[in-house]
Amino acid sequence: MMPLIAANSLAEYVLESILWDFPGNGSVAFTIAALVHVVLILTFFGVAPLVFIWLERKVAGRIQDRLGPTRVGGRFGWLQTLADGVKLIQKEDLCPADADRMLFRMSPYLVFVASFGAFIALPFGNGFVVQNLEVGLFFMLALMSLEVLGVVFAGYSSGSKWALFGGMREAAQVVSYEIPMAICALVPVIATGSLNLVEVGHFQAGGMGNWLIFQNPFTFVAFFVYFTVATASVKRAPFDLAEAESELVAGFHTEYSGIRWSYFFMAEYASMFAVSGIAVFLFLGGWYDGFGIIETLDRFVLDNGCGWLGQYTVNVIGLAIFIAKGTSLVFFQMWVRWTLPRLRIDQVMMTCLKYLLPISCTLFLGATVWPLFLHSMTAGQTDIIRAPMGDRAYSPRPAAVQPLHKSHSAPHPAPAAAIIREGSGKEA
Amino acid sequence: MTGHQLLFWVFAAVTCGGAIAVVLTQNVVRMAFWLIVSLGASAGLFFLLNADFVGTAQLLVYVGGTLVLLVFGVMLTASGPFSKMQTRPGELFLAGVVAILLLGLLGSSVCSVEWDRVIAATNSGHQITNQQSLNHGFNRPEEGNTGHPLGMAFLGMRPDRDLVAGNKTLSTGYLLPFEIASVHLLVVLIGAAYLARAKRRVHPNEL
Amino acid sequence: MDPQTLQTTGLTLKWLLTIAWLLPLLGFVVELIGGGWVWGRYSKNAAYLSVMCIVTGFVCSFIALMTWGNATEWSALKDHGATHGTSHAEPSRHASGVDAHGAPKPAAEAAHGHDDHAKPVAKDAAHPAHDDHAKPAAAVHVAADHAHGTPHHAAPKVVFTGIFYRLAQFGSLDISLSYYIDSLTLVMFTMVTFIASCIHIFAIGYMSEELTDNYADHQVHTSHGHLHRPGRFHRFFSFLSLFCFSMLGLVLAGNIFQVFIFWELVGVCSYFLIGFYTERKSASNAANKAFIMNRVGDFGFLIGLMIVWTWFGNFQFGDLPAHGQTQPGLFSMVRGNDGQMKLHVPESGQAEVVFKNQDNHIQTKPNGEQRTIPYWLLVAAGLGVFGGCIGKSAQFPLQTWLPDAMEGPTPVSALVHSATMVAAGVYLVGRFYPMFTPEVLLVIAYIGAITLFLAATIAVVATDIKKVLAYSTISQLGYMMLGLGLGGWAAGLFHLITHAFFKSLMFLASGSVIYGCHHVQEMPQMGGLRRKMPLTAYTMLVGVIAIAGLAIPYVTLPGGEPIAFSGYHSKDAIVATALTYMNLNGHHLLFFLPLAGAGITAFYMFRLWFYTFAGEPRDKEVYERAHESPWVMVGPLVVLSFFAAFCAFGGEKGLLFKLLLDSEPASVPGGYVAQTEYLSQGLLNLKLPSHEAIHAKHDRAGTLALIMAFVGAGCAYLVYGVRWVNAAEIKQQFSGIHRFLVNKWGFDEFYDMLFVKPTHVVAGWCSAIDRVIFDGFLHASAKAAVKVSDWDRQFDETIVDGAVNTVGNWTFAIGRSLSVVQTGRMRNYVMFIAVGLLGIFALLIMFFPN
Amino acid sequence: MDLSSYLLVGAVLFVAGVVCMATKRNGIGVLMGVELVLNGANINFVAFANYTRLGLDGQVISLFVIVLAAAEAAVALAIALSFYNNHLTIDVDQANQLQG
Repeated sequence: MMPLIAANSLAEYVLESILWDFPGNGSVAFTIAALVHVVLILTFFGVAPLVFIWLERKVAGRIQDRLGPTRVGGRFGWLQTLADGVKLIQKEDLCPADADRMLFRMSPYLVFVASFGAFIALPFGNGFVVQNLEVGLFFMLALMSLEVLGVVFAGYSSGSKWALFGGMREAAQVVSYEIPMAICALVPVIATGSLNLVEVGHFQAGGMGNWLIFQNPFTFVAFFVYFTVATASVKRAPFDLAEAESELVAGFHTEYSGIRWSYFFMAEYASMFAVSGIAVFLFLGGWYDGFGIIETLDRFVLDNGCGWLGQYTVNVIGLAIFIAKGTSLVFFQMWVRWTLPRLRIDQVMMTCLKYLLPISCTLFLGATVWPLFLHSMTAGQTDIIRAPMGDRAYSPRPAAVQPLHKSHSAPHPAPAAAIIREGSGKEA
Repeated sequence: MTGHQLLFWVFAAVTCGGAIAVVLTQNVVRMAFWLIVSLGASAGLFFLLNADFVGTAQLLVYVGGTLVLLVFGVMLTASGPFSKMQTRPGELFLAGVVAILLLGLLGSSVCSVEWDRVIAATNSGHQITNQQSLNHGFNRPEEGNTGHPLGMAFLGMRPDRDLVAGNKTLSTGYLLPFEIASVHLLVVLIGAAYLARAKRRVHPNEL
Repeated sequence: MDPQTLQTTGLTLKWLLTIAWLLPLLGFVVELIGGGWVWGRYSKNAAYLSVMCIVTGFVCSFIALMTWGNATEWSALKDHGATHGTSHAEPSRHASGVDAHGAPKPAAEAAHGHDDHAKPVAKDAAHPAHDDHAKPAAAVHVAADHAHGTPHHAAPKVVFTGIFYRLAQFGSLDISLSYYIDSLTLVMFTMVTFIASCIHIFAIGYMSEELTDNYADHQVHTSHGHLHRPGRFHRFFSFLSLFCFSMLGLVLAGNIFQVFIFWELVGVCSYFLIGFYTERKSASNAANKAFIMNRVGDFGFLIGLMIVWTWFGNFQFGDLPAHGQTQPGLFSMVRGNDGQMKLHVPESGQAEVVFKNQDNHIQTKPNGEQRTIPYWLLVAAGLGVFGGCIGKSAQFPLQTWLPDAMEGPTPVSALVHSATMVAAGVYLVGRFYPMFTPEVLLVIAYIGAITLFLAATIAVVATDIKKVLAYSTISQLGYMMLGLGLGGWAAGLFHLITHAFFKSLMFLASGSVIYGCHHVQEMPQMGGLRRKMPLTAYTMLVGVIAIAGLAIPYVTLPGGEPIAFSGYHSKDAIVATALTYMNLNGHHLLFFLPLAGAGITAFYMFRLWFYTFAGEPRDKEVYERAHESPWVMVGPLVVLSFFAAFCAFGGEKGLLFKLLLDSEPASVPGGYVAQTEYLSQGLLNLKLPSHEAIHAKHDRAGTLALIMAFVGAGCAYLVYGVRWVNAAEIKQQFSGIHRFLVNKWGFDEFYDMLFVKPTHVVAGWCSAIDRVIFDGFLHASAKAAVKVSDWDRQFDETIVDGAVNTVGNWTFAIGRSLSVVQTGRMRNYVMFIAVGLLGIFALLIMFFPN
Repeated sequence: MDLSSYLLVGAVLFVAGVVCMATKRNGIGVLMGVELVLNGANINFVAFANYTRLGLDGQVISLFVIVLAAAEAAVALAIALSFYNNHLTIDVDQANQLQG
């Protein structure tokens, strides 16, 4: 039996190092691991928006040539967001008379759960993942797509025209932008052959040149397309039509107040980080620094038998690197928000359907053809199938243990049919 | 009670409760909400059944795509305030009786089958062993993480069948159905766009 | 002649004659295509091609004749010349009896020397010198020589026979394209191709009026005046070519079946050509008449063929190698190579003819019995085949088609009625001669005699120039048949050849006259034309003299030859045969009819010439417009007149007669002796004259015939030349006879009364039966059927329809009541499905509890 | 957990879907019933795939069901919109032109 909330990595650490002689079966260990993860993620989920909202204010202020928060919690206003949060919790939980009360109350939770759930599959570093799903990327995209339902319900149930308009805009926009987003996400997936974000991360070990953004021309373009689309799908400016305060007061959350309102914002900032995290893993090398430091440390830990603690330390460094990258992308989104004006809804839709969708499809096609092109251009020196999928289909190895370093140029040119035959031959 | 059992009961309760709520609710938007709850929980059941890819697909396609469309439809076809679409009590009663009978029939059918024997009968003898599948980098279906095997199956290869020792024949996988489904989706896309396209309605007073 | 030479000669002859035969066919095809599509309708190319084909055929035939002569070292001429020359050289000894000739053979002596009919002759004893030293080689069969067997007479009769292509073979029966070449074939080929060449050339001129797309036919009247139609020049020549092909095929044929095929082809070609002016009612009627009357004769032919097939199982004339041994032909089977039939009279029953093989041995069945044919069946077969000849050669009683056939263009008349079609009948009698029994020969002789007299008398009163020639032709054909029937085989065929020359000459001359007079054919409108068209007139005069058989009596050329044209010799031979026959057998008519015919012939022929060419013109208009024909027409006349005069030069010592004599069947020369077996069967007691006997009577017969001819010619001169007696007065005087003759002895009326009217009466009866009985029955049954179907309708409407309607109403009512379930509401259907599912399971649980 | 538990969940979803189809007069509601029925079938497929030795077939088929259900939903919604445009209501009981 495989529990839902248990990771290959952290649960293994718990099992193998701390609790390996713990009385009873593994379910207790898994439960402990799950609880740890829940706490960790909830904490992150709670803390990160605080930081991001503060950051947003500061960035907005700096860009608008002002200071932003300066008082609460010290000189830089560290605790401004926290103070806001306390204020929001204290506020009365209002519900309009015409609202559908049940849906009105449930919608923020739906948004929150969807956004929160996405982090189950997002690795924060080597081993720092709640559930190392083989379809991790797919899972994240799926859960984040649920967010829009909450928004739509919120808009509908508010009993307000502004809210309804906002909700409908949100629905149209997000449903449209999900498509190019998924396609763009598939471009690096073609290069790696895996939807498992941990594997994708491992794939990019060994320097900045191995980052997937530099894998081929299409992934390079795909990164920018992806980032644009991701910005739109988390309804960040200049695509924030759902809460266009100049037209719709506040869009879908016009009628919300207090803690329910803050859920929407926590979800929004979490989603910003989630899509940024996906971008980091798909294009920007995951937890690797790009200069070989992590790899060197890994090698060092392996060679000198530093045990799980050494490994853990290295992983924590990787986690820091990943969070730094993700935060940088979030910062970039903020930067864009305060730089560019908001588009009209027709422009938003046109951008998606007339430009981004064809571009992403072209990139997808190009990425599929690229290995063949490269194969023919280099006279067979490169492999058609050079992804982990082909690699794994060809060379028998334990699936559970991930290699620390993946050789980029593993010469395994055999096509799929030959793979099977040779595999079964070895079996015999 | 193991974790699996606990999770199963939670998910099963939410699934069934959501479904029943869909039936009992009269407001269409709430029906949609309960449907989301029910389907999402059934995605959880899929995860419990080690079908993580199916569960994810359920979430992405069904919940994230289809239901958004449904909600869209609900909002586009909102009826006027005076038109009540109440079902007659007699019909409701009849439906309830039929539902109970049908449930009893299905439940008794499920319970009267000795599933162990049935499962044993399905053992074809050509089962890939755990070590074999691991050697080839695939998990057995019952072990979850079926993304890769499913992908291979859609590309026309069945690792769980073809990699069995001594098996000389290659299965064809699901390439053809996959392609047919793809074309079907395209056709449906065009057809739906055609059906739902904006038509200028001619009012009698405009003539 | 060694076998090697024989074989080579045979092959050469075969291919030469085949080329001569097939060239006209090629010409026909090319002309048909070329005239229709390539050259266009109004090109003379068809004529040129046609002439080229036939002239080439003539050249081939002539070369073949020369080849044959060289290969046989002209033995035919030398030997016969030696034999018969003496008899001619000593005319004074004719009366002294045949014994003086000293025929060395006992059988011949017996036959010639004794008038005792009852004297038996042992046939097999007649072959002391039988020699078969020339064995057949490949397709060449050399029969043994005929029964003379003199020591110096060593050359055998040479016959080349073989098969081109075997269509089918059933046992001994060959259905094949084969050939049979002897001197008769060669002579016929040469004659036919030569005369046809002349006629073709003549026709170029005569038919030139057809070279227009607007030919005016003055004899066809339509509502818009004369008929105008496109010319049919190429069609005419292509039919001529096809005709020549058919005739040559008939002559070359090696079996009686093939003869029949070409016989019919000739018939159909004559149909086309006689009906050439198809818009003329008379022409198409004449074509139909010719065709139908020929079919009457062909019916007899078919019966003969069936008898031959049934009893002989063989159609081949000559012996052929088959299956490693020689398959005897019809002639060998009937007569062996000694020329005698072997009769066998069983204890009780009819006489039978025993089959022989080529070595004169008796054929036996596998069970040892002799193979035989009843004698009467052989007679019937002979009569049947001769029936065909009657039709084809226009003999009594089927002669009426020939004068009508003058509706065809004159070159056609010349070709059909001199050298080819009518000659075919005579040729076939000659070719099939060994199969004829004496009874058949007697019938042939009588038919010939009657025909010749009858036609001659009609010719006397005919005024149409071509009709006169037509009756003359019938009459002359009667002479030929008579000669053949009397046993003068060579004499009959001799007359065939000579007649072909002078009759074609006269026809062409008459054509020239018609052409010159712009299609005036009636002699009463002519007269004095010799001044306008002298060449035509004098060439015609040559022909007239030739056919009349005039000669200068008692004046001979240095070689002992009488000064005479061809007709004298040939007719002389026939009359001599007739005289001899009469002396042997009685049957006086067979001599006096041809004798009278000779006089009448001279009369009407000179009448024709005087009427046309002599005296003053009777119709000024015709005379003014008359003119001599162009050279392309007159040239053939000149050529033909030369041959008409001199082709029979030398008479029976001459080249032509000897050539023919070489092919004479073995049974003929020695005469034929009646046998006791015949008599015991009540058969006719007939003797055929031998050569020697005929020679003996020759001078007397010749003198009589010459006298008759002079009388006839003189009468004609008196009546029509100097007009000493007015012809009209004679006509008035003998108006009854005249009318009788003008009505052609009433044959057409007779046939009308005998066949047409009874047919009409019978048809009337049949029609009445049809109307009253059959129609009545049909009407009654139809009414009954209507009645029955009326009942059926009642049944249908009440019971069947009622049942169907009832069922339909029930169904409708049930459906109407059930349609309540069809609510049209989707939800209800879902509920129905669910309830139905539950119901099914309920039933399952109820009936299958486990 | 054993197989029959999952099958029972599927049965409940199925029955709920059928009843939904049979009672809802709103066209979209009927559509939701269809989705429930399909999902009940999907649970059965996946459960069989997991508990028997039939391999991936169940999962593959359930994937096809999901895909085709999406297509079906798209077409059905288009029909519903068209229906609404023509009848100005979404009440499926108004669509009884085929009443016998």
